[in-house]
Amino acid sequence: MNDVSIDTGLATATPRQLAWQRFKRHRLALASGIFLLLIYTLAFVCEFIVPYKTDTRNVQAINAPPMSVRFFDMEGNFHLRPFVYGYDMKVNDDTWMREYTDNPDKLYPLRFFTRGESYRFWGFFEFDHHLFVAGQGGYVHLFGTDQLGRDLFSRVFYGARVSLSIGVVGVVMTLVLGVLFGGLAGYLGGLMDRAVQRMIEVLQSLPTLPLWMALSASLPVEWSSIRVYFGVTIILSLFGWTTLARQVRGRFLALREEEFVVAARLIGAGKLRVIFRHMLPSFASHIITTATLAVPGMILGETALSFLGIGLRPPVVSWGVLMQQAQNYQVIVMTPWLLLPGLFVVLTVMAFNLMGDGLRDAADPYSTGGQS
Amino acid sequence: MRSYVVTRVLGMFPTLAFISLIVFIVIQLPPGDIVTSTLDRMQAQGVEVSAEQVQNLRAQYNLDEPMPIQYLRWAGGFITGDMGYSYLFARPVNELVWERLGFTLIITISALLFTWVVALPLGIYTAVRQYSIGDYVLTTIALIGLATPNFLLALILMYIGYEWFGISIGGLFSPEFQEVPWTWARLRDLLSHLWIPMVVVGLGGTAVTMRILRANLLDELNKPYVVTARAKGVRPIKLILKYPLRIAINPFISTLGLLLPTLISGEAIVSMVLNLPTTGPLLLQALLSQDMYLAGSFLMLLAVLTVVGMLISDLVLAWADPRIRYE
Amino acid sequence: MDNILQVRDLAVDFTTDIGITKALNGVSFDVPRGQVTAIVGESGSGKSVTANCVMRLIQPPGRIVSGSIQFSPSQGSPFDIVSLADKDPRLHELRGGLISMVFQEPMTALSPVYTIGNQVAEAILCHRDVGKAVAWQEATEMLIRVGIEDIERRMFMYPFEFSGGMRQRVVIAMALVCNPEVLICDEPTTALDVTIQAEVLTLIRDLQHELGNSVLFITHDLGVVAQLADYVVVMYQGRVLEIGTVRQVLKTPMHPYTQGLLQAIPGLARAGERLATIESVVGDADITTPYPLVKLADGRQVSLPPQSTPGGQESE
Amino acid sequence: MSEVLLEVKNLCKSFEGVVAVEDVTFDLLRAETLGIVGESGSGKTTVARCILRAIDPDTGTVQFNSSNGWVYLTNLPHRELVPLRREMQMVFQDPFASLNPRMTVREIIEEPLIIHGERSRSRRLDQVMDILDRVQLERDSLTRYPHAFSGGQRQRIGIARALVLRPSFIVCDESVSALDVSVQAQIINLLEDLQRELGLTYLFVAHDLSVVQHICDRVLVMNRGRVVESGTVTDVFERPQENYTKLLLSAIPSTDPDVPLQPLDREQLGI
Repeated sequence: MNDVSIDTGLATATPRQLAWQRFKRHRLALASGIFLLLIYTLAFVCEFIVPYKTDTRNVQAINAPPMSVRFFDMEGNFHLRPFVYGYDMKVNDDTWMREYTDNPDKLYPLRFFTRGESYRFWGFFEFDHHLFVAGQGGYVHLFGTDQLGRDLFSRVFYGARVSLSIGVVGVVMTLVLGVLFGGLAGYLGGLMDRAVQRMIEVLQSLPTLPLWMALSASLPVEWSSIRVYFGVTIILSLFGWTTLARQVRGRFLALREEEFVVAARLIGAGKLRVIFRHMLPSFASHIITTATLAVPGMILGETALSFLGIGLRPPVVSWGVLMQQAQNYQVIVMTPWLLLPGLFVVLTVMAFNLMGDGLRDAADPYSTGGQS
Repeated sequence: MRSYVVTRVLGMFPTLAFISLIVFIVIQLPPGDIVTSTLDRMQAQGVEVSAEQVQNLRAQYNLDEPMPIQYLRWAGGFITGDMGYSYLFARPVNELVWERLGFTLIITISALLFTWVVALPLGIYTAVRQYSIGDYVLTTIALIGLATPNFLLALILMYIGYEWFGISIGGLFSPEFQEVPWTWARLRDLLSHLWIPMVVVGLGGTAVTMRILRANLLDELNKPYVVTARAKGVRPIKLILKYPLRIAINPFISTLGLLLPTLISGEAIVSMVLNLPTTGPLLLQALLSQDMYLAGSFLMLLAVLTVVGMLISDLVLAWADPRIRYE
Repeated sequence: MDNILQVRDLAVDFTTDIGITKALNGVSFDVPRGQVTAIVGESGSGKSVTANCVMRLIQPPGRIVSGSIQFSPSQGSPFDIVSLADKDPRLHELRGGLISMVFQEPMTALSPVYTIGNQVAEAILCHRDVGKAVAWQEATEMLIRVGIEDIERRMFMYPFEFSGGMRQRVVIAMALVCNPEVLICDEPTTALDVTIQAEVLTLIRDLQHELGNSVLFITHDLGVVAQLADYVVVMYQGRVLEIGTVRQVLKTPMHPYTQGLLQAIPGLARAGERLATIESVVGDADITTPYPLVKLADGRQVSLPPQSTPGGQESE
Repeated sequence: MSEVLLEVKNLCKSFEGVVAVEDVTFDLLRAETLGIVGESGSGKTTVARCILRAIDPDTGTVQFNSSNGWVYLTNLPHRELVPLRREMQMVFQDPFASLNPRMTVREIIEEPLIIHGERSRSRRLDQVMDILDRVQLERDSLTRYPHAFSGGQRQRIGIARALVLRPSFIVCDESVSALDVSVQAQIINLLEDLQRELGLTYLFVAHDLSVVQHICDRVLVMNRGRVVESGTVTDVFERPQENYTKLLLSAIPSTDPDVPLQPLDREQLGI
């Protein structure tokens, strides 16, 4: 208790501003946050971002490798407008495989913010502008194509919309369950507390994936895509809430004894006021952190289930569904770019973990509050 | 200590009873049952089945009894070691389960050992050399390891194995050892195949464990008892090993139990990618064809495995931490 | 004169997010051999930092910027503790061997997972080439000496089975078991109840008389100072304000801060009156200015107000 | 003059089977300061918290002489306690933990007024300003958060929050024991000034005997949940009757080097 106040700049800063300052110091966490913001935005407007729809097939390019965007052509001439080369396909006589090379005669310039395939944005209104399309009747496949000639770049971003949203929707459900049960256990105590504790113990001692598998397998085949989507999300959150509930319960019990909470009760504050004005703000930051760290689990869960063929099913496109195409090593050896959705999974999950770490450090109001 | 062990062991049984109920409900969830799926198959082949035959079939599988009876029959059988009959394979579940469970256990335990052997020294290193280049490199690798779904890792290893070394990775045995009785040669063959699933399954856990250990150790490093020991003149390496590590390892032991469900989950999916003869692929098959006894027994056995694993980790923790032992 | 420790111009910085805090700002004082020297000050005065410097326990973000601590053991040549390399064998010999330390929190100063016997005997094994049996035997004797009863059983018990006062006795035994030349006590009784504090203080006083080692005692409690110390160093905001014998400092304090501190203590003598505060005593004067340290004829350092500096004395 | 404000009778409280307070009985007079001293685990804090119903006692009664006559605090449902909170408040020990870190000083001091139905913003602000002056805090403190203050300043904020409702009775639960001596002196002076100006009654819980000696009129000595001795400060401190009190007093180190510490022996006293 040093009897010297901190310099005035910090003195009037709100706890939230202080937390933001601390968060900004974590460069990696900040970068992750920006990355996530970017990829969520792209996924949100993916119809516009990508040149094709998920089921558009290019029969000239079956299992074609990724293209590179160029400014210099093969003669070394500079082009102001970036372009791609079309494919030159040849069937290998020994292996019967299609092999693609760049075709210098098919030079397709990229045109930006221009008309292409028409689509219904979020299924609502018809539109046909895209961020970029290939000009001169050509095609562009930045990530290559699959065995049906569908553009992987387009599918990855459509898949991002599904996979990323499943993470968030799942976490919201987890939050509801976790805060509800944790709060009830912490606030009511006694029998309720014991029941919830027992439930958590049982759920935590089950191997999740096999159980997810069993539950997913029970989703009726005839269900629509949207119902399967929510079915899978519910399954994922059904076993994920236990960690959060434990934390909420623990924080609840600890906070109930905090002096400032006792002080609030003693000035006559009612239960609701104590909970919402004094207790919830104190662990909201913890809840946000936990939620951030829980999103990756959801994304990984969806990916795993869909990969096994018991989660989301085509024609829905998600990262897991996309990975399903790369299930054995023959496919991977021939078309390794089909693993690209995996890269997005890894990057996203890493970003969530890093941001969660940064949030956790920033959440503690006194971590650099001026005491030793 | 003895009373702790007794209460802990006794407490396991209600948990298992609960779990069996959950498992039973889960496997009853899919619409239809083995009879309807058999009927579908028969009808697809053009065989007509009369209502009477259906009734007989149901009676034969005890599917006409009320649910609680079915549950008790299943659970009771489970306790006496009779896990029912797999319709899919037309064999008793017992025959199908044990060998596969054995392999699951081998992979899980070796992955656990791998996790510890790798995570322990690296976790200590990253904590003691906080913010060094080594810390950054290892922490980054751990982060990537944490973010990589293990089936993706398996796929990548397969790709690397084929592209760079020209070998096909997968299975637990070479073809010539696939269906022969156990010999030393077969065991060696198993070990030469085992390392890949071990690494793949264990890597995610290793990353988690390393991060937890690092965080725990950093928490402990400046605790008063460590300062006291340093002031007492305990030499640096012994100081770390004897004081903060001993305490940092305690929560770590209890996460060991929680690691098991994760490892078993990872094993299930990796086995499908690598085509290993373990419980995972069979469970999936059983689930898809609604072979209820087979799927239920697998789920239940995996659950028993984790509950026992958690019990062991709790007992080890009690042994390691006198504060628990003496309560 | 015979000083076992001579601290000169010690400066320590702590680098935090807000900026650099000068925890110590040119601290100089002596610890005479075989006597009890107390450093007294309020929180933030730097008294604990000073103690940690002597043991070289300052860890990042803290850093010893400058200064020296000359240590003169009864055998061997004197050396400067500050300039010892981290791997210098003398540093290891110093910690726990020549100088040992008792900390504030008896509840957390012992590892909860090892027995009392183990932790006390370890101190011996760290510094002397003796077998485990000998170490155990000597640990037992030391624990008896600090007043632990029922020793055969207690040696095998864990710290959490002991009360706070008992634990502090164990920590003291652990510190004394290698017969160090200097014992540093960092607020060893602050966390204890007043009755237990009295027992522990008596114990430290008796052991010091008996063993004759030098004691550096850190505290914020002037009562404790009065009962235990021969010499007193008054610290405030990283500086030494006043030095003198316990009677000089407590009965005829010269520095206004020390005067304020003494008058701020509540007690029956002034019941009903308003307590003096530092501000009311010091007024507008700058209390961070230390009085110059002066070496007296007998070699002791004391501080004197500027106007009364005796001519001819070599000032520090 | 010596009107009774509070009457505690046969108060008992156990936590999970461990007795914390056993059969505690005493009266508190208006405008006096009653101290409760004891070592850790003596039950002194539990008594204080039971009186304000921060904890519900097991048995026993607490009667309070409120502005509407005598009430039994112990029987009252929590809902009916709310209006009484205007008249009795608490100042806590830990100046760091007792203030909500997410509220500004203004929000902290204003909250009791809001709860007790003061609707006018300007009247609330006036009262907050007034109390701020009384506890000698700068007016520009209002928009700051607790993290910007030192321990002593925070304790002033805590006192302001307790006083803003103009209570007649304040429980000080180790309110100065976490403070440095120089800051402690300021807070003690402040508490005494406020008592004179506002006619406050204090129940002062502390383990530091010299603080109690300075500030209190009467004192209760507690040991293991029971009151072992009570009386005026002068009587208890100068002519202690009970062995436990003698033990406590003998353990205080004097700041005079010529008065040696000679603590009594627990076993010889038979405690």
